[in-house]
Amino acid sequence: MKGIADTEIATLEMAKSIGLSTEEFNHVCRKLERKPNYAELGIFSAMFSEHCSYKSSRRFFKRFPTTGPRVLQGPGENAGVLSIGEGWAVAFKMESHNHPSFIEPYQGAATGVGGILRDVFTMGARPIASMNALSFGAFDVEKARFIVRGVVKGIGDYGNCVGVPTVGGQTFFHSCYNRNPLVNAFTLGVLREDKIFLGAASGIGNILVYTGSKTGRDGVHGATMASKEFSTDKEPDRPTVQVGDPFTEKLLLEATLEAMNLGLIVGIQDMGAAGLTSSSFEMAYRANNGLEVELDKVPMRESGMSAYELLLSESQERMLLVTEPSRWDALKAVFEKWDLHAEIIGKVVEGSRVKMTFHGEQVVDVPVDLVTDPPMAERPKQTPGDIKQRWFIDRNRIILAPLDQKFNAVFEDVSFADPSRLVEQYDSMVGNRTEGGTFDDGAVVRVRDCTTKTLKLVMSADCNPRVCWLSPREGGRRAVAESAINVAVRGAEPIGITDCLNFGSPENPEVMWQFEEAIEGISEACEALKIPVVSGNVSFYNETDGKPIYPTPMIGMVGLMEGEDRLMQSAFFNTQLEVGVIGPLEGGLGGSVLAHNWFKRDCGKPDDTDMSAVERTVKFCQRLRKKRFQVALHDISDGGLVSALMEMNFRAKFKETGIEITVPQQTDVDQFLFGETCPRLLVAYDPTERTEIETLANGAGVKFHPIGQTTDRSRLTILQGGAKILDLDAVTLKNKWKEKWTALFE
Amino acid sequence: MKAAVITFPGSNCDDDLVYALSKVGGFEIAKLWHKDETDLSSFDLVGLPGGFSYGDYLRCGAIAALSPIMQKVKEFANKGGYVIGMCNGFQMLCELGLLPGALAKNESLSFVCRDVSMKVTSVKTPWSTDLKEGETISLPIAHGDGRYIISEDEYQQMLNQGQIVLQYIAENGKESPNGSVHAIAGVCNREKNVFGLMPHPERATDMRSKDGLKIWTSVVKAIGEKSA
Amino acid sequence: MKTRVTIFYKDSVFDPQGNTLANSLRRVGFVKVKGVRVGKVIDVEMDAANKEEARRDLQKMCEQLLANPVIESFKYEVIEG
Amino acid sequence: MKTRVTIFYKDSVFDPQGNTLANSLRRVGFVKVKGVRVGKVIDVEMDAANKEEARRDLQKMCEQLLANPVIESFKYEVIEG
Ligand SMILES: Nc1ncnc2c1ncn2[C@@H]1O[C@H](COP(=O)(O)OP(=O)(O)O)[C@@H](O)[C@H]1O
Ligand SMILES: [Mg+2]
Repeated sequence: MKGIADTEIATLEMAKSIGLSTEEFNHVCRKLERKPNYAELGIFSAMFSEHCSYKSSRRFFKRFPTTGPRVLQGPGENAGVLSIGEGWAVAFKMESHNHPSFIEPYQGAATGVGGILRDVFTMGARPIASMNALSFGAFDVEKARFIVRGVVKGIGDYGNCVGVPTVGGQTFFHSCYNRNPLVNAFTLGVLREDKIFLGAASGIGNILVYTGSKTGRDGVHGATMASKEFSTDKEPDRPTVQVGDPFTEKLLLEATLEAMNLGLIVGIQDMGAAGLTSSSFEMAYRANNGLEVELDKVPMRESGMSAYELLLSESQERMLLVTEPSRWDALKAVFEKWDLHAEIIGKVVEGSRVKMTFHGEQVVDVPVDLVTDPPMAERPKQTPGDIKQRWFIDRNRIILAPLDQKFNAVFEDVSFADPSRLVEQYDSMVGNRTEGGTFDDGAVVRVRDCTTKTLKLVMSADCNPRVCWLSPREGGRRAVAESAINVAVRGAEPIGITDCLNFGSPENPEVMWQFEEAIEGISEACEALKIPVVSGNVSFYNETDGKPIYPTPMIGMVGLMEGEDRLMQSAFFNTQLEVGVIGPLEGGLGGSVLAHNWFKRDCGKPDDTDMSAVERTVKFCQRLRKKRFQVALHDISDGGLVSALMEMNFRAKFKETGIEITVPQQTDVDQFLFGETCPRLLVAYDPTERTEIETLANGAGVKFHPIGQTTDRSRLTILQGGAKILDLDAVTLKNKWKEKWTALFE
Repeated sequence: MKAAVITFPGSNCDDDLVYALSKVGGFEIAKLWHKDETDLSSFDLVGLPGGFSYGDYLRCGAIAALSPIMQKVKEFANKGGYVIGMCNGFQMLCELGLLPGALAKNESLSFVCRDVSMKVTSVKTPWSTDLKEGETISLPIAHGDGRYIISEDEYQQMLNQGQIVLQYIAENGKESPNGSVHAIAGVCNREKNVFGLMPHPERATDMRSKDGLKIWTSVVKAIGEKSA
Repeated sequence: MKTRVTIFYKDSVFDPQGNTLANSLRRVGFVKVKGVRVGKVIDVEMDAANKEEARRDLQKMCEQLLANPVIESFKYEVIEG
Repeated sequence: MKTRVTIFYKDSVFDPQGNTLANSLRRVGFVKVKGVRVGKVIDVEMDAANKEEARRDLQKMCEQLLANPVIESFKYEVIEG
């Protein structure tokens, strides 16, 4: 609100107009033993927002398994940290930038990448790989073009410029995201185990230093906005869009890592959501100290800014750090080398209050924990009344239809497409760490920084929103299972996850039900695989006019492998391979792509993932790699076996590759070809190796059935009882698959 | 042999270049900062790395071309020293005037990163003796502004002088991935001691393709011959 | 008819490119530079019946395609009839 | 002092952005559009003693940094003293 002085005593009306509830306002007044002034009110409004406070979600996080022998830092810091051996560790996290990307796709996505990079390098890690998981509305080229292009270009321009390769991700189209696209960005960095930096303002008498870009009025109240739903009839109050400056980010990255290396930093945190407010209060909170801040010292880009604006600005590429006074000159010199300005804006003091002055007046004086421990919200939950209807699937209408129609229903799905035109806009190789075969299942990045042993990281981001809507618990479970398998098919051991939980409004009891179920599913799956959740993010209020998105608990999985051997890839590597299924021959149609496109709605009850089978499958893949078999491996997920086969075929280097498979006896054709039960894999190998693979499968306790072979006839042929039930030209199919997304970018 | 790799604000392939050179072997590598005004005459090779110097703001490589160290690079090159610029480094060399032509926005208007095939047009340069004329090699590209522009007359002249080192091979019906005149991927100056190219030979020494190595072994040989 | 559209970020929106350029200009000796804003200029050649019509079209083009109203502001003019 | 520099590709250089914009404009109905060229506009705010000095500085800035003579041409003007 313009024209209100920082020191004006706040009223309930003011509080409500910036998003605080009556109870929250009263809580503040009671604890403060007075009414806050306007600047203080801004702090509470931002920090009590869903986005910053996690007030609806925090109590559920207890469910997550967060410990394990590799965990060096679990949830609660800017990023989670896992040990990878040899004294090295990885820090990673995923974060959403959904609302900003809807308002301005390019800048919204770009600043999302900037934010997650800062979260990782503030831990002391050099970012070496990013992924992004994107969910867009129905594929209507004219409407989708603006947003898809903007988002992709925003991610590319930012990540490319900073020089962190984008090596993976997920792209999904569905009408539930028509007005709420999701942009989830993941970054992983490497660091030494004993050089982890935390966001704590430790050491009484230490100085508080501001560096990076100057503060403008951009994004004042961004956090509150991310905690509201959109409505179509009313233009929301839009804060000034934040513009990303990847060049300054790169300077900040280098300067920060250099300063850390020289031992010049005690604690550090980026100014993300709720800017200076959240960074200062959180740093004070983590160290159990107080802070004194002189707001006049904050470098400003615009004139006439108020304390309120300085506190709530979300200008990008800014850092807050704490150091010893004796290090100041050296620290300043490092930042100046990188053309960055650093300024002392305050100091660490005893006690538990943050006090701030502006123009000689005290404008803020509040207890730290009053800001960082906001009242939690108890949200009611309720199972959707129509869940049974959602589970109904009219099998007869599928069974009786001709196979080619069913095939088309799956083939034509827009999410089944060659991602090249999109991913080629990302520099996937900068840093010289990326192995070939990126963008095919898990991405492989070499930890070149470790010279004593060859360590490779494999990453994958996964979530199947259709399954999540039909059964959020299975959705959560399957997101973990699928990402684990994506990592395993490259031969790695899954070691930990980060999550990005995208949901509708927590005030909707059905959304809260989805949320709790999804967390349960994720937790079950992690327990079964013995892997921890080390970081994450929640994005609520992804809904427009009361219509929530499908629950989308995105999982970022990290796997580890050692040694210098041949990589397992998913492409057929010659035309005389045998192909087999690992896992059950049939999969369920509930929540499948076939059901979606056939009935024009998502339906059916997704099969529960057998987590012990997932664990065995992961082991099987690792053994395959250890035995140095040359195989192509690919998981069966969206679109079933047929889609997986085509992908293996289309990714093959040689044009004429074809495939011929036979539906095994007593097997339901639809469930064989289009079922999506997890875990199922395809494996292709030289026929002479069949018995050994069989032995390995038996030993690992996974099922294995040969179903066909690759050919040099460039046809996709499916036989049943000796008769061809489908026989299509693979080159035509491949060209269509390649061209599907082209129009989005022209 | 001594190699200097210069870091500009926003360079992000400087470490990749250091890695590649260490892979090639035999180099003592110094990382220099763009504000250094070190005399370069003790070096055998100077590398201008890829990346986004100054965020690629205004024009790629334009602001970096005004960095203090660039006068030293010019002196070094004018005395016959070997200078290579990859991607952003190539853009800087054109902006500096050490190489002819200029690099403009890709015709597709998109950034493009992938492995591409190119043909070796001239082996009569210190950078390409280990390659075979007409041979096809694969190197990664990753750029948004790689459309090389030069007049037809200059092109002919450069071709005759053996200055056109690499040219993209048509793929998917497109003559080049960026719209370069005559699909040019890399060029030398008239004296051949300065080489600029959009592809990344420093990203092709081990994992993806090893074709980049030959560029480095070529110049190592040239350095050896020069000092012999 | 020759027309020209100029588009800049709105004044309230940070212009990183202009900022970096201003710093660079000062560094290479143009110390009197106080600030720089970088925008786009789009020259549109069209067959309009008259200036009025041209302006009407330009307004629509800017709104629909040329400018992004969330962060940019635009101006247009007919340069030559 | 407010000054403005405009920079375009030379006519001999293909302008893909202008080309794409012209096609898009025609596609969405502005059929009278004959051609589009896209350039950069750089507004430089400076403390020059007078217009003469400003112009001298602008000329130097363009030559040294703002434009690349191989592919671009530039113009500058003092907008407001
Ligand atoms: N869904 C989640 N699962 C696990 N940890 C979470 C989750 N959501 C948030 N966290 C943790 O809570 C902390 C605060 O998260 P967040 O507010 O997103 O960070 P930031 O302040 O950088 O935006 C982080 O350490 C994050 O890892
Ligand atoms: Mg953070």
